[in-house]
Amino acid sequence: MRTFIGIDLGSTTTKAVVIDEARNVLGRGITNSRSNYDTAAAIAKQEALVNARFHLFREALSRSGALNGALEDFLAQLERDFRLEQFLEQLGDLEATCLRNAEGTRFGEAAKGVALALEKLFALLKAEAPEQFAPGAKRKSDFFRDIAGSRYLAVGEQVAKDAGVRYDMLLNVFDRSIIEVENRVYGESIKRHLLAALDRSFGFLKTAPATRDAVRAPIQGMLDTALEETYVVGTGYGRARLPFSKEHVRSEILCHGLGAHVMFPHTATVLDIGGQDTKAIQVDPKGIVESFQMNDRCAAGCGRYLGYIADEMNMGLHELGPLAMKSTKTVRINSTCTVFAGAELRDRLSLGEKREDIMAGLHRAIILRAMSILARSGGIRDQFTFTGGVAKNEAAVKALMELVRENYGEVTLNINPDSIYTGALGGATFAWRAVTEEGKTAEKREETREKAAQ
Amino acid sequence: MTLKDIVDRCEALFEDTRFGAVRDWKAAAPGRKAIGYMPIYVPRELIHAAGMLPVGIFGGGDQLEVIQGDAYYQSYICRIPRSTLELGLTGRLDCLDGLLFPSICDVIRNLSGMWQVLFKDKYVKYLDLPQNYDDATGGSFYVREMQALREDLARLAGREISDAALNASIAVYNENRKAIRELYAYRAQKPWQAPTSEVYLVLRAGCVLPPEEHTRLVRAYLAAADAQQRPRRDNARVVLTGSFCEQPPLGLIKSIEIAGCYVVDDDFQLIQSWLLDEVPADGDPLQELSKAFLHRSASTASKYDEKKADKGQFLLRQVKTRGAEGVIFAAPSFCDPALLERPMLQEILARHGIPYTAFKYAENTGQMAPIREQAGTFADSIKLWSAA
Amino acid sequence: MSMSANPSGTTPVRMMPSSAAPKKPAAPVQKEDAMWLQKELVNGNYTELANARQLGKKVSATFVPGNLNELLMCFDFARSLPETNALQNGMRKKSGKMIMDAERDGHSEDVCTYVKADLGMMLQGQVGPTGEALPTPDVLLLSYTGCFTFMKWFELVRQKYDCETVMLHVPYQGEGHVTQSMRDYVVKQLKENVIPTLERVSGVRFDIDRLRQYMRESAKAEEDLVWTLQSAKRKPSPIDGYFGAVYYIGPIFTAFRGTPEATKFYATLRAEIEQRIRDGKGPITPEGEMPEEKYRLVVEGPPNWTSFREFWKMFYDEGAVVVASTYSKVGGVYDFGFRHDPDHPLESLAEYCLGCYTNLNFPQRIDMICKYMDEYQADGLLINSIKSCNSFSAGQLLILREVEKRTGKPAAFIESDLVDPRYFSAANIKNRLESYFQMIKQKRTAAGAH
Amino acid sequence: MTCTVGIDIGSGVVKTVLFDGERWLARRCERIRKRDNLQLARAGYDEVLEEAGLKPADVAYVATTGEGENVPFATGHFYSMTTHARGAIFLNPEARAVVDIGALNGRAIYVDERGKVLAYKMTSQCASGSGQFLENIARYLGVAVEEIGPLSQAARAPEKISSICAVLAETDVINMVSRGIPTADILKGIHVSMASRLVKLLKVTGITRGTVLLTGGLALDAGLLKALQEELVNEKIAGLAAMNHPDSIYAGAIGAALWGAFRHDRLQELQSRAAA
Ligand SMILES: Nc1ncnc2c1ncn2[C@@H]1O[C@H](COP(=O)(O)OP(=O)(O)O)[C@@H](O)[C@H]1O
Ligand SMILES: Nc1ncnc2c1ncn2[C@@H]1O[C@H](COP(=O)(O)OP(=O)(O)O)[C@@H](O)[C@H]1O
Ligand code: SF4
Ligand code: SF4
Ligand code: SF4
Repeated sequence: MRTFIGIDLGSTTTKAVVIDEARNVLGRGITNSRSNYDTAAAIAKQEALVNARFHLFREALSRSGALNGALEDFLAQLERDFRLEQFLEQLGDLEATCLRNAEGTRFGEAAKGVALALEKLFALLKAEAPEQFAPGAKRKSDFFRDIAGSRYLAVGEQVAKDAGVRYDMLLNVFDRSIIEVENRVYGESIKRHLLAALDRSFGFLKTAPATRDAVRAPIQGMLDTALEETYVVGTGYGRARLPFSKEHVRSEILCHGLGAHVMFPHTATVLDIGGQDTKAIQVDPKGIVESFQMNDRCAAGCGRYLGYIADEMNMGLHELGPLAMKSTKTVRINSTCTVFAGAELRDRLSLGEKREDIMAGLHRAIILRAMSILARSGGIRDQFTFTGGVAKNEAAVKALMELVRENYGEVTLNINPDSIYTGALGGATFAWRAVTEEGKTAEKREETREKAAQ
Repeated sequence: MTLKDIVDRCEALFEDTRFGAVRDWKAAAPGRKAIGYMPIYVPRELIHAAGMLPVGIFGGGDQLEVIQGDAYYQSYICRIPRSTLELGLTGRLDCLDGLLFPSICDVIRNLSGMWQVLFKDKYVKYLDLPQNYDDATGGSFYVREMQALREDLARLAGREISDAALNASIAVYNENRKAIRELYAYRAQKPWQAPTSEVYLVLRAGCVLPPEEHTRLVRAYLAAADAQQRPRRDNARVVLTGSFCEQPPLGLIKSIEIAGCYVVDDDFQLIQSWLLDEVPADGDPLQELSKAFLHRSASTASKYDEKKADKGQFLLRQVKTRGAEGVIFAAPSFCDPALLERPMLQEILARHGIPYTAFKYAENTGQMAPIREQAGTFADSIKLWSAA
Repeated sequence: MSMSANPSGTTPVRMMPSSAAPKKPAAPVQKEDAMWLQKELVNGNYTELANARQLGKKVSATFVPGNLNELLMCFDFARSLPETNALQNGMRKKSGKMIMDAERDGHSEDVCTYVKADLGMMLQGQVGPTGEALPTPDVLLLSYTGCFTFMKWFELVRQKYDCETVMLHVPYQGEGHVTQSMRDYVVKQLKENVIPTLERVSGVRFDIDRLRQYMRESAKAEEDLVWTLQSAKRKPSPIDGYFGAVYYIGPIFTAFRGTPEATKFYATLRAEIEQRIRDGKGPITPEGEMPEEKYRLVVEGPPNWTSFREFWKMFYDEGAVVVASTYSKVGGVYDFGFRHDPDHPLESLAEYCLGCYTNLNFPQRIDMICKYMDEYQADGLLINSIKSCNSFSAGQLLILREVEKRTGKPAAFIESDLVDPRYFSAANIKNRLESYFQMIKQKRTAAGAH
Repeated sequence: MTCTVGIDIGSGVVKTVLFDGERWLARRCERIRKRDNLQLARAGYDEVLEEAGLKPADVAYVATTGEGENVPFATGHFYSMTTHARGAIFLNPEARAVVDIGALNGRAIYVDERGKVLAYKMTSQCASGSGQFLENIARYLGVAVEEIGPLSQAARAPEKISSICAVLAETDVINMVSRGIPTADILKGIHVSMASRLVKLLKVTGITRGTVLLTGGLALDAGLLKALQEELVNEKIAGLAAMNHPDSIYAGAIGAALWGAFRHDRLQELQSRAAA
């Protein structure tokens, strides 16, 4: 089937969205942006295509009615098992890379001890992996680097102590190995993982053999259907580095405007807070951008700020919002300089302020900056759509709602759970338009490159 | 009133970004008007003589959340214009019937035009100040500027402003200036009795109170402060300079004191002390005000020094007469006048062997650790080596 | 802010000759004339400055906005313009080091980089942009039209070199017009302070008829300059009113206004543009003819000098032409009728100073831009906000809002600096410009569709 | 004997030293790593006493420095530039300038032969040249702190970081990695940027000749030292020679202990004078 893909190469995350000819969203994929933009784009796209297949399974299975009623549970389990398969492969890869990196003279006499400790450590990690993907388990992040990293650090401290090697050494091996592993594209193993996951799920859910076949057939069918990448549009901060020609690249402003319009057709004002920039965009009823403003060269108060704070607090990004929601008192934070965020935090803590109150203050400070950029672009008009990674953060959303009400009265605020994909959705829509409205075809050169990446 | 009452009252006035005191004053009698002014070199006597309340606007401090103001200013421009705009755009300055912008820098100058665009129904005046100090040239230009202001204010007030009324106002402000001079002299003598964080607040109350009341308040503070014995610390005596326009947060002033410095002279909100002595209250009032500005006013980075030899003389005099051991240059970030002036003054201090240190702030600076470290090291070096 | 006669830096010649369309070999002679003249003017000035001491000439320094070139010529000064030196050093990529040196000498990172580039040049031994040493000025004529930083700048120079300084305080048009009181004040200062000081320093007696004669020349050149800048009202525009205009305003904004050479330069320039119009050509760029005019813009704010070429390229690569700019008015606003008037020499000098772009108040600046948007049929306004320059930058975002509101045309905002290479982020600016152009295009397609 | 303790609470590390006059008795150095710095200070204090076999009553003066203004058992506090200056003179009596690179700010201090601070300058708010930044980038590049120096020294074509902002500089680095710039060249690039800032600070203090001693944790980073030495040559201030000392990280704590002793004597003297 023909698909249209948008890839948004952001400063912190890379997102991809796949849509079909009827402009239905088939799949979404995300990965952290990394040093190699090609890889990041390839991985995000691959994730989106995997996600699209799950979407197609759902459609096929609900048509066949093989699971009547248990479909959602089954698919959720299948997805978890699929992730687990992926995770285990990457973990194995990481182990091999770590061992290789621990060799040689770098650690001198300690090298042996480090290797032993690593084996011990990875055995533990593998053993606990299924637990992390069990139903209801909470993960710190969706990215391998973060999941594996946080467990590695947690388990590693004890292992190091027991093995009598320096914890620093284990950290060091991890730091240098993770980059190699996360830059690997596991395209060829998807099918294998899916089939393995299917067996796992059947086992876990104790599916009856007859049902197994009824389920396996449509899934196998879908796996064999080719997803044709009819047209790809790239956008985002790193778009200039995408291996696309100019024809296939759109400014992220246009993509965010259009994406928000597609999600919420009555959108007039769009706020996007990404990793390194904050954008305020005004769109007309057709999704066409009328004006936009971005933060100036200072990166204060953007998403990365939360990243620094999370590092400083030794927490996951997902956890910041919930902590701030516990606040009972407002602490005013004036500087949103990302670099000094940690210092400000320590300063406040030493003055006896509570962590949750400081966190709430930090979130408000970010949103205050965003409010200024919105005001710069012409203010907030009804309806107002909040997109970008920070829209996932409930404390940021709360602060935004308060400030919008204080400054503009009642305004409809749209937030889509998939708001981080807004730019990519806009890109995919542009791709669709290019083919269906402008009659364009993808360029040969690019097609072959895309294939190679797959 | 006890010392605490006075300081608390001043602090409440200082923290009130809605200018309740001004609103109350206007509500007390029908038809009263208030005219705001931005930093330094404003002949408040004219406003007072028109029967109006002069109100000093020094930005929003560190408690005001600035949204709209930031929408109009890039990150490399100082804070005071943006928080002032915020005050205006959020209706906090509705109690003012007009706003004066004296000529001290490009930022304030441009703000005057922005005010004209954004607040079309308010009286706005850009008050040019001569950089030529000849009575017949710069002086007559300044008198004409003041005359234009006088006529505008008369129109607003619906009555003429007579010379007699002006002279009476000059006398009122002479009293106020005198009280403030006494306060500064007292602090220089016993800085532990009148900490700068308090003196600052008392001074700041003068921005929103009628001058007569403020004079009484200053005197009351002086009496109360002197009546209470406070511990004297082993602190270094410093002159603080560069803060004539955008004001540092109170926490910063406190931090300097905590770090071991007694501020014995400063140029905070200079409007309160820019005229150095009495203005004759029995002559041609505009001429006298002009002469006072041209020949007997505090110098700042916004005023031209006619000769190389004039540069820094005012600061040197402050150091000498107040018995200071060093100078702290505390200027607002991105303040071109203060920051361009600084190297010249430093060179002169160095020539006279007067130690100095320098840092920048913003009215909403939240992090005091670097400030304490720099002020503290400065105090340490003066203290540890003073006897050596 | 200021101007240069030759901002193309070290390779000025590539500029104008490229206008010579390969197919029409007859035209280039005149164009090379203009170029040759301009280059000769600039180099001649630096040589004159370098040799001023030997020639027994006194040296003056003054600023571009509100410069009293005709008056200074009456006293035979060799004329230096520190802003021009700074920008020339910027284009030759020398300013970064000078700024760092000034900062090491105690200057704040926050303040105007023109000042720091100038002071940094002094610290490096006063070697000018062309490699010739510049003399210490004998007099600093401090007319601080439109900017307070000028005042500090010359105080700093005086502190270092102990030069004689003479202040000409030009009041600001706070209420949007020039009053008699302002005019009187400026004229009085000219008579009582400026002229006597210049006489004393130069040893030359003031001759008002000489002044009148220079002003007659000025007015002629001004006429041709205005014609050239206004030629951009045509579609397609034969010139670029920002990047290109920087070359055109060079002589008249600096040491040449009032000289017959300048008059000749502008006559030659005009003839050239007339030819371009006859040939139906668009502006020339460093890479040759501009193929198609896709976007017409008005620009507010000075350009960036350290990456001038790269910056310009971002425009012509996308087919964007600047049809009018406020920067091409910093050294004098002539397009609303003002000309130097030999019949009222001192009053006319006062009028000139009072009318410079940065001496206008905000309502005036906004009116002027809206007028340009309309008369030059622009698609939008672009603001290049300069970190250094409060005089331009403080409040530009209000200009943006108001112009958008009044004209209904989209505006965009980018940031850079004049001569500090640290503040030119090419990726950042390109990103915004691309988004802006794509937005205009999208709007246009949408408008065409209904 | 006059025993004094100096405690330097940094943003990354707590350093504690015990002195008897000018004689070094014990030392402790503990990374904070999200722990409570006041508790670490207390632990360090207890440990140095234990090592020297002393009781709290034997200590004449406990001096804090750094972020230690709130240590309840301290006798007095000195500000960090005061203490680094004194500590540097103790470690190397030739030192006339001290460059201290902490986790967030860099400082240049001009001192005389007695450790008196003549002038100083700190980096301002916007700083990508901080220790923290270097550490973040090293982690991103997969390099251990100890390896930074040797790697940087092996660089061939250092890639300069132009951004003034650490966030944007981080992106610069990511771009460099994607362009295939070797790790060594990136690290050296950061070192060069930091060195250029530090030399700028030094120049502002007005010093022109003598020994510059690096203090603080980054003093041990040989790559930074080398970059600094090169930058001094580049900037033609050959009169300054930069070096470090194996105990550089303790400079602040040492200075605190020594100033503590000085103040102790002074106070005693005043007391006896008051008694008389
Ligand atoms: N679950 C989450 N909770 C809170 N913040 C998040 C979450 N996920 C992402 N973010 C924030 O979103 C930012 C990335 O947003 P994104 O729109 O992807 O930016 P970019 O396009 O610049 O990469 C991160 O810096 C992070 O602060
Ligand atoms: N051998 C080393 N090489 C490079 N950096 C080091 C080394 N040892 C410690 N550091 C760095 O020194 C820093 C701590 O220095 P310190 O001066 O104690 O800072 P602070 O006083 O701010 O805690 C840490 O950020 C650490 O990364
Ligand atoms: S260091 Fe902080 S203040 Fe400076 S540009 Fe970066 S985020 Fe902004
Ligand atoms: S702080 Fe300085 S630059 Fe800002 S408005 Fe005041 S004088 Fe002008
Ligand atoms: S502030 Fe602007 S006008 Fe003034 S000297 Fe600097 S660049 Fe020129």
